[in-house]
Amino acid sequence: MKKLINDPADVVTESLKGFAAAHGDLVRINYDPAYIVRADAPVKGKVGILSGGGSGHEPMHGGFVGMGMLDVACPGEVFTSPTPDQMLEATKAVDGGAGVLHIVKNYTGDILNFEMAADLAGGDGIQVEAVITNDDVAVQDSLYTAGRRGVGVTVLCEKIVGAAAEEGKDLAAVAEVCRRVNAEGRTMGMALTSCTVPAAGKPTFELGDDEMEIGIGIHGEPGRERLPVASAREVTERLTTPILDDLPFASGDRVLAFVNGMGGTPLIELYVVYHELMALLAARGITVARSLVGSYITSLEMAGCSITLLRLDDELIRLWDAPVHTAGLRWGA
Amino acid sequence: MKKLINDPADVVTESLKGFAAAHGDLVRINYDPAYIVRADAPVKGKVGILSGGGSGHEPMHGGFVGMGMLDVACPGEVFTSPTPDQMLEATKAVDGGAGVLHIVKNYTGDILNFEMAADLAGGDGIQVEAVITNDDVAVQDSLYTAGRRGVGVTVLCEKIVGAAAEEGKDLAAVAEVCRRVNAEGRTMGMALTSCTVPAAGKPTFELGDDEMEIGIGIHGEPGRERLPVASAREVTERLTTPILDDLPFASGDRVLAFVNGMGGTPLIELYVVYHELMALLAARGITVARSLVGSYITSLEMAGCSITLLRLDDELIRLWDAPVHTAGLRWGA
Amino acid sequence: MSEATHITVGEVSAWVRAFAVEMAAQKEALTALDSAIGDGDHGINMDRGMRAVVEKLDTGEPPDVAAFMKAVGMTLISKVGGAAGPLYGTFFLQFGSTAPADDLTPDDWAVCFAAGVAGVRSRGKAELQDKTMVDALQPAADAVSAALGEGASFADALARGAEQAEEGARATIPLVARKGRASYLGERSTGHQDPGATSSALLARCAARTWAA
Amino acid sequence: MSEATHITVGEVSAWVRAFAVEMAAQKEALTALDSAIGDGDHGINMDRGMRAVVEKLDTGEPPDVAAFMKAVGMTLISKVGGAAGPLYGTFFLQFGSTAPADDLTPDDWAVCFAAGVAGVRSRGKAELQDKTMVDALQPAADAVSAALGEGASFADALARGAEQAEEGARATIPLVARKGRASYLGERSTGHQDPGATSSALLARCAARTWAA
Ligand SMILES: Nc1ncnc2c1ncn2[C@@H]1O[C@H](COP(=O)(O)OP(=O)(O)O)[C@@H](O)[C@H]1O
Ligand SMILES: Nc1ncnc2c1ncn2[C@@H]1O[C@H](COP(=O)(O)OP(=O)(O)O)[C@@H](O)[C@H]1O
Ligand SMILES: [Mg+2]
Ligand SMILES: [Mg+2]
Ligand SMILES: [Mg+2]
Ligand SMILES: [Mg+2]
Repeated sequence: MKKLINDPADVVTESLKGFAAAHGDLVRINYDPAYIVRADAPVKGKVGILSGGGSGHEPMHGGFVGMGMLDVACPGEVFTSPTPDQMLEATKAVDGGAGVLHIVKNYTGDILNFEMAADLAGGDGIQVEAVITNDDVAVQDSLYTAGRRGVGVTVLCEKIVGAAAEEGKDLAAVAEVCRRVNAEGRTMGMALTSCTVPAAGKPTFELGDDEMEIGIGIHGEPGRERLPVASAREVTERLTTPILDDLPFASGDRVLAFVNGMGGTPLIELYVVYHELMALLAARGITVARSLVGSYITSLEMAGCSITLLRLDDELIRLWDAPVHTAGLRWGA
Repeated sequence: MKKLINDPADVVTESLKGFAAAHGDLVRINYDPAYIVRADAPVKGKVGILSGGGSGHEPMHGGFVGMGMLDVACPGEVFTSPTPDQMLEATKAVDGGAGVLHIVKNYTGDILNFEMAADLAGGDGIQVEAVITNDDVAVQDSLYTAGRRGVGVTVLCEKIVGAAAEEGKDLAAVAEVCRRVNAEGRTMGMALTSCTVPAAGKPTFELGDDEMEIGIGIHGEPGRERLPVASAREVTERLTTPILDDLPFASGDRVLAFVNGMGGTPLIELYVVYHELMALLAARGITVARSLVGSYITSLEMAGCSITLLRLDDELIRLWDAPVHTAGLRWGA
Repeated sequence: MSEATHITVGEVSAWVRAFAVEMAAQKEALTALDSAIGDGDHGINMDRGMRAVVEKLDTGEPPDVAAFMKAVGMTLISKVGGAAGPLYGTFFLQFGSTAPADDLTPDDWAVCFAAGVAGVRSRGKAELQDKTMVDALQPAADAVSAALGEGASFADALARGAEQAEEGARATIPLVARKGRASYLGERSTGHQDPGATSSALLARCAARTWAA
Repeated sequence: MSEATHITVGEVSAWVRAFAVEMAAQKEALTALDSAIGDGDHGINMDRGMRAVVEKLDTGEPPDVAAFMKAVGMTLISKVGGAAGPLYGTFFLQFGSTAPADDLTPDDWAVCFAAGVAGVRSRGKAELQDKTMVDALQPAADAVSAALGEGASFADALARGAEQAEEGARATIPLVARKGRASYLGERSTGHQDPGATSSALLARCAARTWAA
């Protein structure tokens, strides 16, 4: 295992400390239980926005804490959901009296821990609503699975919902926006290489020099199919077609196109994929109204990418464009 | 070679097209000769800022084109300096009547091509000044070498000089600021893995599973020494000590601390390195006034990092904090 | 009716500590099972959690079974994360909140254990045959109550419970997972024993050992 | 004095085209040399550049040597990049701007070639023994003028020039590089022949072949 770390057991805490040192103007960090909270929290009268999950997906979620996005993020161990006590303390830290929205990626562990946290918070008289993101079209959604995983759309939810909260929308309205973003967005990802959980010390899955994995999650879960490596054109096509067919996206739709790097893939390649995506969308008569290209929801050092499409309306565009000031996303401020 | 590309011969152009599609609000791209120019160029009466070099270092340089930073960037083939005709056309495109500054990384190829471009531009009656960055302490600077390579400080120069130009400083003053930033900054880098030039198809150098290369450049040039992989603590110490001793940085200095990823290293690791760097600087009584953590000057998909320290004064801090709006760096706008 | 043995908090503590020892011993084995159909951390998670439980208990054991089991549950919930944390946490919490103030009779124990299982099921919404820990816990609960109902000794009842739990865990091998991470694999989840069911069978086995005649 | 042969633009074109063929043939070999002490692209750069030159010439050749060599130089400068682009480009530009309006005499050719070498040296600031193309080009220029001065035929003079260039290229092997990327290696640059000196020796050899008696 080649990583710039010390003891694998300390990587999450040491990385948090580095983050705190670099972004002390934006956030405060509590270490036990661990959460990264907006420096000016709680914001009186504003709905608090909380998200969290396993670590290893940086900049998500801690890098999205700040004005116009998250009020607080709960980091778990690498690829392990955080715990209810963390979420409870974090919820208390950002309750400005208007209640707190929990944005939860759909994994059994995350769901169960967030449910318990919501129960506990309710017990403490804090109004909590939870919205689950489940945008991964690689997983068939049926009664016989834990359902689709929450992936790329989570980043877009956090930005858009954060803006809705800044506008002063109430908890119900903010949760409604979050559900809409999740409902209008779809994602699919692929890997050129596996990733190595520091505590495990070896790659989560083995992939040959000439193989790629299509339909992966963000924890090195095995994907939908393993194929010989292919051109950016073919890869983009394989990721985009299931997305387009699933919603389905139609000619005339306006979308936000998000090409995300998995952690080990450089920008030069992500823009090649974005170029291919533009061609596919143009051919379908879909208008790209907004875009995001970069590594925002990652899987440690995995090489690969995911593509997310979100159907936009005027309100979502306005909320996307609203000012945001976080370590990972910043504009208008 | 595992990359999200099509024909290796097309990677630079296709990536540029993707970049143009994603950032059409910020830049225009000319393909023959290739340059990425601010959408509103030339800015009347403002000194134009031009930089360029081989591709494969994204977001540098194209990702730094926009208000408050570069007016234009010239991308060469991967790891090959651009050509004088490119630079000449780019220089003409951004001359707002106040002359154009060329920021040149110190590599023979870059120097020679920029020199010819300056001659040509002079011939066309455009006032051009060139400033060379050479901040890499891994290379001994002597009459018997081509001198130190230009690396991390180049990013900081482009930001700070861009702000100086926006302030309305004239060409001589802007060039002076650029020389000062280069004089006050030092960098050293390391690699955990090599990188693969698409046209070559195989890694530029071989590195064992238990080896790392200290003192690398940004083109996969071999470094100063090859060592067994070590902890983030030891790596940070090996990179920082030569930097501190070289300027030298002294107790009481205020610095900008820049931890840069080489392309394949995720943020979670860069923040661990940043945490170690903070401890080293605190021990020396050096104050970190500003920081930058992320992958800004890369070497394709290489895993590794570089550390840059820049000694700051009030003017440099003011210029660093000034608004910037580019694809790669954005604040205050 | 089974004879009225008195089950003390000390015995319950011995059971929980035995489970902690077992989780440390089976850490690699459980993680290997989870690598096949999950994300390869079940043994790591359970060991991390039970270590924390023992540390907590070593700072002073709660006086009664109710408080004791609630402390165990809360510790697991706050230290484990993932799916197993809340599920095992809920099991112990429910066991504790169902326990009477003073010592337990075997019937009390069976009722508490069944309450714990019910808690896991309502928390995780898993049915039998979904290839989860429920496939080990439910048979154990049913077997213990049935045995006590037939007048078996507490020791014998727990022995039967452990056998049924192990049988249930083995029976998860051919199943297609319908809950948890393993469900992402669909058909590919068959042919592997469920890690959570395996750890749950060990919990039942530890009880049988603790109260063996 | 050498006899007054007339060197036509057609012959100069044959020389340049022969060099293009040679660069294509030696692409891998030159790149291998550059991999050892540089960044492994010299053969790729030279081949890319000379291909562009031939494409340009095929669209119509300039009428005189001066215009012809300037076109070659400008094409290399705009297509190659790196260190070799401006250096070889300067060589051809200087050769062209030194050439007389009409055909060349051998002495003219020697003067033009020397001017090209001088251009490379002032552009790259390299001294002899710095382990660069200058170590092949300068000996070639000197040998040709000397030979012509001694009354040798143009063909013989070029043959001597080629020999000296090859000798100079081989002599770069033990040298420590003081210019270009190779200089970053310091002592580790010894034991390898300089790629640029190698391509320059091929340029001289192509001239000798073109005007062989
Ligand atoms: N909905 C559920 N109900 C009951 N048990 C479940 C459920 N989901 C998962 N499990 C159990 O949890 C085990 C996995 O635990 P663990 O690996 O520690 O958590 P994670 O899956 O979050 O990594 C599975 O083997 C299964 O027995
Ligand atoms: N300053 C210089 N003067 C003369 N020749 C030089 C100089 N620097 C480099 N060279 C020549 O250029 C060659 C390398 O060319 P090339 O590999 O195409 O460019 P780059 O080094 O930019 O990749 C070297 O082998 C050397 O002969
Ligand atoms: Mg897990
Ligand atoms: Mg080169
Ligand atoms: Mg697991
Ligand atoms: Mg080279």
